[in-house]
Amino acid sequence: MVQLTRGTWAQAGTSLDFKTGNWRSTQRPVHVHAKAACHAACPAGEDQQAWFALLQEQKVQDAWVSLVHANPMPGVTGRVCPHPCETACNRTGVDGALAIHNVERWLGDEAVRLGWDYPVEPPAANAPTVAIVGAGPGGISAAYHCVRLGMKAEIFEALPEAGGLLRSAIPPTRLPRNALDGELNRILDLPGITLNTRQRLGRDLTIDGLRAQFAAVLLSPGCELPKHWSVKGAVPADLHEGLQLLRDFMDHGALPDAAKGDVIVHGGGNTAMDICRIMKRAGAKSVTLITASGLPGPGTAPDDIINVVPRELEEAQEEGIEIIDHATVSRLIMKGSRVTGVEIVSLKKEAGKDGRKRRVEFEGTERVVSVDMVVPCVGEQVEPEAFEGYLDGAYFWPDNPFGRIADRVFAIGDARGNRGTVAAAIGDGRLAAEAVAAELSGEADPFADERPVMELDGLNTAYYAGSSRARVAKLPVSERTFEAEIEGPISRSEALAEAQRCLSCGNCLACDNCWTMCPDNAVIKTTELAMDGSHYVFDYDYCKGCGLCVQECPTGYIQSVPETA
Amino acid sequence: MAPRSDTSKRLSELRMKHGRPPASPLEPKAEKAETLREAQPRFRGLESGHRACQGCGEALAARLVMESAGPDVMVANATGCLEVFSTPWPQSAWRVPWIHSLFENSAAVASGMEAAMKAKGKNTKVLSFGGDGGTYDIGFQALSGMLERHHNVLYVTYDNEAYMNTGIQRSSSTPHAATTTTSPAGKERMGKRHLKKDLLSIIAAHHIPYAASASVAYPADLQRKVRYAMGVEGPTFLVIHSPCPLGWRHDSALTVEVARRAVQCGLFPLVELERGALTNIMPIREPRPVADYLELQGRFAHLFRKDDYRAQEELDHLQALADHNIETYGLKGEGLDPMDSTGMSHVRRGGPLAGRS
Amino acid sequence: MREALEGSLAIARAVSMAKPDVVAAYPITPQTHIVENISKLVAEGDLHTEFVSVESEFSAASVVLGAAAAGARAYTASASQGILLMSEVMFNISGLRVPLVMTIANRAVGGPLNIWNDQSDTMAVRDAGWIQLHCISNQEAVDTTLQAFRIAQETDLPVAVNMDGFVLTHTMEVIDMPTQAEVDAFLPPFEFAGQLDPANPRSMGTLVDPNFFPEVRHSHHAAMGKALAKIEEIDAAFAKVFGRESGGLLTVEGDKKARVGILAMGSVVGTMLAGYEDFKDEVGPARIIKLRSFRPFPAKALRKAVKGLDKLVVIDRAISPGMGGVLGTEVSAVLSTMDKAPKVYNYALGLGGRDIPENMYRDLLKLVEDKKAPRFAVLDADLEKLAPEDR
Amino acid sequence: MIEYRIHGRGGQGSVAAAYLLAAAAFEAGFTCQAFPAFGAERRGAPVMAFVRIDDKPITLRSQVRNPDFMIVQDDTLLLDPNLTAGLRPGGAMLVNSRRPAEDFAKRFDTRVVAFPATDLAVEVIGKPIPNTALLAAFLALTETVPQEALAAALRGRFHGAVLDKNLVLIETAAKAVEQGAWKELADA
Repeated sequence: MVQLTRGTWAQAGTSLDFKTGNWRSTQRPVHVHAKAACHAACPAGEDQQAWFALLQEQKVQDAWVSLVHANPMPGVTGRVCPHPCETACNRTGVDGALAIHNVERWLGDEAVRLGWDYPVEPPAANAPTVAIVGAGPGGISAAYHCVRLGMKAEIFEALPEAGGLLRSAIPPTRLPRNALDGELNRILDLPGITLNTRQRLGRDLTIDGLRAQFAAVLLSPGCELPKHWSVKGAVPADLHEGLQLLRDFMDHGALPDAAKGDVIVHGGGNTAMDICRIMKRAGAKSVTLITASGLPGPGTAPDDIINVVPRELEEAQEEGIEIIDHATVSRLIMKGSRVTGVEIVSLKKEAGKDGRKRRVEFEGTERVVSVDMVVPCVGEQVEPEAFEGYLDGAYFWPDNPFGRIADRVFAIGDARGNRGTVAAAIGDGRLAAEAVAAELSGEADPFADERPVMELDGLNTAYYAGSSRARVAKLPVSERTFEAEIEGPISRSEALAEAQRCLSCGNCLACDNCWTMCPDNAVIKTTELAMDGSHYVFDYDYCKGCGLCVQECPTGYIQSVPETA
Repeated sequence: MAPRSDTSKRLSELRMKHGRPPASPLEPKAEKAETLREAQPRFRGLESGHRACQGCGEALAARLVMESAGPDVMVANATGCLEVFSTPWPQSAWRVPWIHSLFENSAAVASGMEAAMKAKGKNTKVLSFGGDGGTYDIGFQALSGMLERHHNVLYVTYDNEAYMNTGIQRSSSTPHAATTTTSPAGKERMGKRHLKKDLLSIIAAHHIPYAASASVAYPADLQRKVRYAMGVEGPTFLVIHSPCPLGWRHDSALTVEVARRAVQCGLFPLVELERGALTNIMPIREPRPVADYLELQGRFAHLFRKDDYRAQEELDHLQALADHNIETYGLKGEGLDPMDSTGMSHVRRGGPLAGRS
Repeated sequence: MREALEGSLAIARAVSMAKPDVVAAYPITPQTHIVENISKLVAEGDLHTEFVSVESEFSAASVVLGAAAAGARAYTASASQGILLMSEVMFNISGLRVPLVMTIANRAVGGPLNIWNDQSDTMAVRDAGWIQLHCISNQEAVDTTLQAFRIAQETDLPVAVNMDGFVLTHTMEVIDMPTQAEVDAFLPPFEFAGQLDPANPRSMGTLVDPNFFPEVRHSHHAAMGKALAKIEEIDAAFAKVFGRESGGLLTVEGDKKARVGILAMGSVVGTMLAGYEDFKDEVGPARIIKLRSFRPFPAKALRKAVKGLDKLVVIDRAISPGMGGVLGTEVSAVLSTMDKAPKVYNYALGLGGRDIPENMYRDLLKLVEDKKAPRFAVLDADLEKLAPEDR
Repeated sequence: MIEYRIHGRGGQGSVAAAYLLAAAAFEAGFTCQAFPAFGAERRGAPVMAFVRIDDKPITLRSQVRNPDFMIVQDDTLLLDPNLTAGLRPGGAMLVNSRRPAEDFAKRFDTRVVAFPATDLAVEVIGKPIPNTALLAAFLALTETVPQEALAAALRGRFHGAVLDKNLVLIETAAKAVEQGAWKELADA
């Protein structure tokens, strides 16, 4: 029985006896760690938001450790990846995407420069060993992740050096060799990784042999064989396929004579872009890229944009490469077996009856240009030799995210038909290693991360200070050579400043907004991390479910869920 | 008169020096902290369990004020929502000495409390709280008297622009054209016919050391103003724009958003006045149209009726009033002030950006 | 020490000796001299107090409320319209059980405007829950003021000391003024257990719902009942120090065996006592009952005091239009439980400062001899001054 | 009990005169009572004040209707024929006037002493405030209260030059009238 006080004064803070939590009738706030859009878009599986968070706290090495948990080669991917993370970055819709690749590259370079240790332990002497075919980015990633997961890795590479297309098909202007070797060698030097060079599958090894000898076999052969190219049956006699041309140039430093004239490159990937620029730099009168995709712009659907590193496209245009988009070569005009001209027709991807997009050429848009050389760059496929029985057509088509194509056999990287980037190969390597590790310890395949993606409309952008993307110096066109890296580095202070631009989409910023703005004092701050990784807990005894914290959470980390009885 | 104790003197000096109250020896000690709630790194002057509506702007504002002002304070509180929802006997949400007397006398009661503190040689600062009804209207005389007599009291008015406690009746603080239960919109009327009283100018005319407006949308700014006022010896005045989801008819989650837009459109300018002179403003980088602010609120819904020619007229009128504020107070500022109505909101990992070096 | 002093000055000096921490002041005739004199004491450095010159009586009451709530001995004074303006706060002060003291320099309430003495003001706040004491002389006013501070803090109730405006406040007479040492011996320092205190931060003035409100009001009423004994006890304690009483709850003067009584409050009692001396031989003696405590109302003491009376004249200095005299009505109610209650004749006298002459004693006693004497009348009203339809 | 009525105009110090007279009586060992006819009169308007002196406590609070003595601070007040209403038969009136007392005695049918107190005040203290001079003269006439009591009352009210000048004034004024002329009346 409450006894009245004289004058009916009440004791301080006794309102705590009255639990307003039962006022919540429709919704309650919860912490939801959604996937940042960058993370969701990253083929390598990096959580950029997570390592940017560490950078925001000036923890540079921790950021790198967090990064290499997924991708052991940030110095490489920071240079060569078309960074879909930046395309996906929610900051694009505010004041420009974060310069993620620049910071990634800086972290990779810092690790090499300062000799930071990879977060791996030497595998046990009796640890299972995984055979890996191909020392390209997919194979290297797979080997690294095997070691990270406590296994040993033995790599078999056909060429005398590791690196795969990183070494053979990417010009040093994009990926200087010291940057590549710096990172690659550190990985190969990790205890538990053995590299066997000049070991070609089919010649020196067989898949079955490897299966018998090793705990698992990871196939990362890449795509070596150019796809067949012809225009309505016609093939020029002096055909030079783009990738081959690029490799030759990188090996010997020379191009065919015809490359001095007007050149048409037909295709739409980074190889096409590289060869265009090399030919132009090597003295071609003109270089024109014909691509069926579109150039980035308001009228272009995201899935229709030309699949190249955006800055490469920009640089190519700076260097005078002409680009004819939404077009294809519809006819070759031959003088004997030599090409003297091409007919070009406009096209676009249009949805058909079944809703699937297909290319539609528009009659009446044909035009003819005279050329001295046509270089097709329409992609490569797996050299089928030694993979009999595993290939499905030109590629591997595993039906699972881990690349499993047979018992203890996994396919990773470009050899999988729907890949095509270094980052995807690195991601494949990790997933395959994780699946192997699970399988070997008798567990089911790892769970896929199916958390929702935090989009821009889930954020409250009022809380973010406007700041423009870091400007990174580039070599002027006149100073660009075949060796010097075109894009410059960013400094530590620039990288840390860029990190401050990260919106922390879907993850707690520890900004105190919920704690500051709860009218009911029902958000409690913790000095230690709370169970859900934030610094706050909801006191549902008093939370009335007004939704203010949900609305004012900058990152979308607080979301409303229906209140249940 | 009793000699001032050493402790009081020390507190007073620190307060003058830092512009904010240092922790009082009376502050509940952390050693008692057995729960997370007790271990909170802030003074819980207005505790949970109060009975404010969901998303109450006034509760938020009062909580923020208490955090910055407490614990060495005592409060006189006018009748109104804040009083009713915080102290239904036998409970109280306050953790400072607090008294509610009447609707119109909180400034006078606070005057008496302050006189008592002076007489007893104590430095406990007295706060006086009232809503807009209790301040702009019925308690205005007592407030004016308190300011004129130069009592060392911080008066805070939680401005939710109508008599909410009695069920949303118009006050002299209700904005022009807003509907309330005593200024409904109809065939003959478009909500309140008169203007929102320019109270701050009247307060400023008392020539007091410090008067300011603040908004729940800008907690860091609000708390800075409270701390500044706490350090001033003499009467200080703070009007805090505190949205009322019930009376303004907006979603309870939008309290801060609504308040922010009020500032960003210029209808509720955030200014500081010392001795009656304008000394600081929160600039608005790019003023938003008033419609952005009004459209969130049911009390202005009649201004968005396409079939009524008067709607556009009143919208234009409110826009003109906002423009007038922007002009009068120079709210566009000069250059890019990071502490403008955009910058003040900014956060970064670990807390608000404002006030950090 | 005996001195010839104006009543207001004497009150100011008495208040000063009680060492109030806070005094709230607002001018209104005929109270003004009190706060003027206090402000002089402050200006001369004779009194150290926070002298708050408020902007209205409403704020005066609010200031003393706040001050006392914060643990300060607080005092204010007012009259008439001022009391009515304060009335909302007065209910609040008592309801929150805040002890403080106020002097009411009793004056009529307008309109029409009238600045002269009657007791309409204090009657208007009859139900405000304050202890209301009445004084017949400035000596009593001084003594009662000092007692009031002690009564207030020993009952947690506010005390209003009523003294007739002008008739006492502006009158110079001989007053035995206490010394500071005597006052210090009698009046302990201010204490209020319920005060606002940062070390024990309570919330005063909570919202009390129907589940508790009747109990709150009961306790207020019960506190008033207990205050009856307190008033007597403190008057006795005062007498121990000062050698004189102020009349407890009520005193019986004149001829204690008389069959006719006159009951009144305030200075008119003095005039009746003078009339008794001069006219008792002509119209007979009367028992004169001086009621000091109007709230709490000393029902039991009153029934004892009127025992044996056939007739009791109750002089009212206020009127409740449509009912009659306030005091008379209450006296009738209190006496109604007696077996042989005297007949009550209730006359309103001296409204708005109408002079009550000495021979009113004679007139009253003669009047009630008449069987047709009215039971209530505004006795000194000259109906000739009214239009016939307004009589 | 002796009852007095003092007539004057607002601003002439009639109430102060009443208080002084009472205070002087107190100094002389009497009980006393002095109060104004409470009003809202402003400067210049006719005002009254009352004094009672007795040797036992005074409880009576009514206005003085039948004064034993009257003091009139301004002879223009005597233009009112009802001014002396209630004055006891055999009472007396002291008038501040340059005119001979006979002028008034005849008209009001009472004992009158006239005395130019204002002139004297201007001469001695430099201000046209007649009240202390009148009081001194009055005390001299009645001899109920000794002059020294008035001096003591003045000392309780004034100090410095004002006091000194007033002390000179009352000494001078007391000599300006016939000592003890009304003693019998006062004793009666």
